Amino acid sequence: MRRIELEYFAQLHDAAGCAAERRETEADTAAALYDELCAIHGFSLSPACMRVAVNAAFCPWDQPLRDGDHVVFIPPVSGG
Amino acid sequence: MRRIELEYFAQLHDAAGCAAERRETEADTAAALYDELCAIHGFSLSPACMRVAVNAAFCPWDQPLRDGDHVVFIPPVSGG
Amino acid sequence: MADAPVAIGVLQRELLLPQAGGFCSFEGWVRQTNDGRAVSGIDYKAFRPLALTEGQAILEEATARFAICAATAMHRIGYLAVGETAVWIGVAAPHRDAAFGACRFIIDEIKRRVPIWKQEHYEAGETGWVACHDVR
Amino acid sequence: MADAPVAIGVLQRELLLPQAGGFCSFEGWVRQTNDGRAVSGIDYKAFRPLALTEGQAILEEATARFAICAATAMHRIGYLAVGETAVWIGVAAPHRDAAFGACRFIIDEIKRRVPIWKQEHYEAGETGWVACHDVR
Repeated sequence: MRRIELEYFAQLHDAAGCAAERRETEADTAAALYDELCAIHGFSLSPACMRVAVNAAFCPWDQPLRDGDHVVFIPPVSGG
Repeated sequence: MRRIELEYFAQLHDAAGCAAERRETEADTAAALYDELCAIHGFSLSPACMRVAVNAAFCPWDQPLRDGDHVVFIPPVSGG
Repeated sequence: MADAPVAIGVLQRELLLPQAGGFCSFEGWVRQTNDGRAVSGIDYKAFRPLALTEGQAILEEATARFAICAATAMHRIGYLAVGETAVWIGVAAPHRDAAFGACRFIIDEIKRRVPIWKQEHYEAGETGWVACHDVR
Repeated sequence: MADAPVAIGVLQRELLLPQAGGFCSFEGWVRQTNDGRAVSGIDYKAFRPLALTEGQAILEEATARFAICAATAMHRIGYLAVGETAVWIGVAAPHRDAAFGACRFIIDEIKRRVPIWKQEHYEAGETGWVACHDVR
């Protein structure tokens, strides 16, 4: 089990009903973690239109997660 | 004979040694007038790189001149 | 990343370098309508640490790609009313081609990849996340 | 056409229309060097009546060609020191493509056809009419 710090933005924030949470998970990649969270929170955004950041840096979806990692799934951005 | 009001800018101002003058001329077009002034003031700019304005509007070099016209030969511009 | 209005004049003065002959800037303003809906304001949220590093990376890329002297970008976070300036980009360069090119590059990249999200507040009372950009 | 420094903020505020979401501006600054020569300042001369009508025509052409809300241009006349703003163009539009396009069109056309001439004053003491534009 890994302990992961999560922060949620935009539509994911609305769906999760919180801005941040800490979870224990068996998921070993960001992709697996997102699948797990889809089942829990009912996220409807496809990973195909998103990016993922681990410890505040963009990374591949299949990057292995480590205990204590901070993970943010990045919905389509709309700044500017 | 026509009486023409002339204003000079940039290199033409330097060559003529004045900002404006009034001349009596037999020249019947702006092009003919410029040729006449080249001989008088030693203008070295070719009409091919210039435009001409009569009464503060751009016009063709062969536009007939009328008594009292205000003529400005426009050296290559360099604003901005 | 600014939580309150920024004095643009101060940002711009830092770009006033003696070798700069052209200066191009872009501002994004909160518009009154979007897709035909009346907007009362926009709430901007950011994932700040990544937005800052990504913004800095974009400015460095612009400096490498274009012959410019200096570039700055500012993005507001929080609730903005119609007419407020949400984003400001300023680029100083010896010549205007580079100034225009870099300024356009920076705003395009900010919109494409900086983790900032806008939630529009409509006159009718609802809100909505703006999911995808107009690409104009 | 201005004989003294202009408050750019005032010009810009007039373009702040509720339907405008993007604003692009360009400024031309007096540069310290040109063609490797040290410049102390630039004296701008204009054939005023024609410069004004030609400037107005350019703004009208920009409004016809691009989907913009409003555009303004200002050009200083007289002697300007290094670092002063010689020309300012501001364009407000619903979207940034039109704002950038129109702003670039206006500065290009001003440089191409408005009867304004600049005489550079060099640190070495001489002066020179700038005969042809860098086309960048």
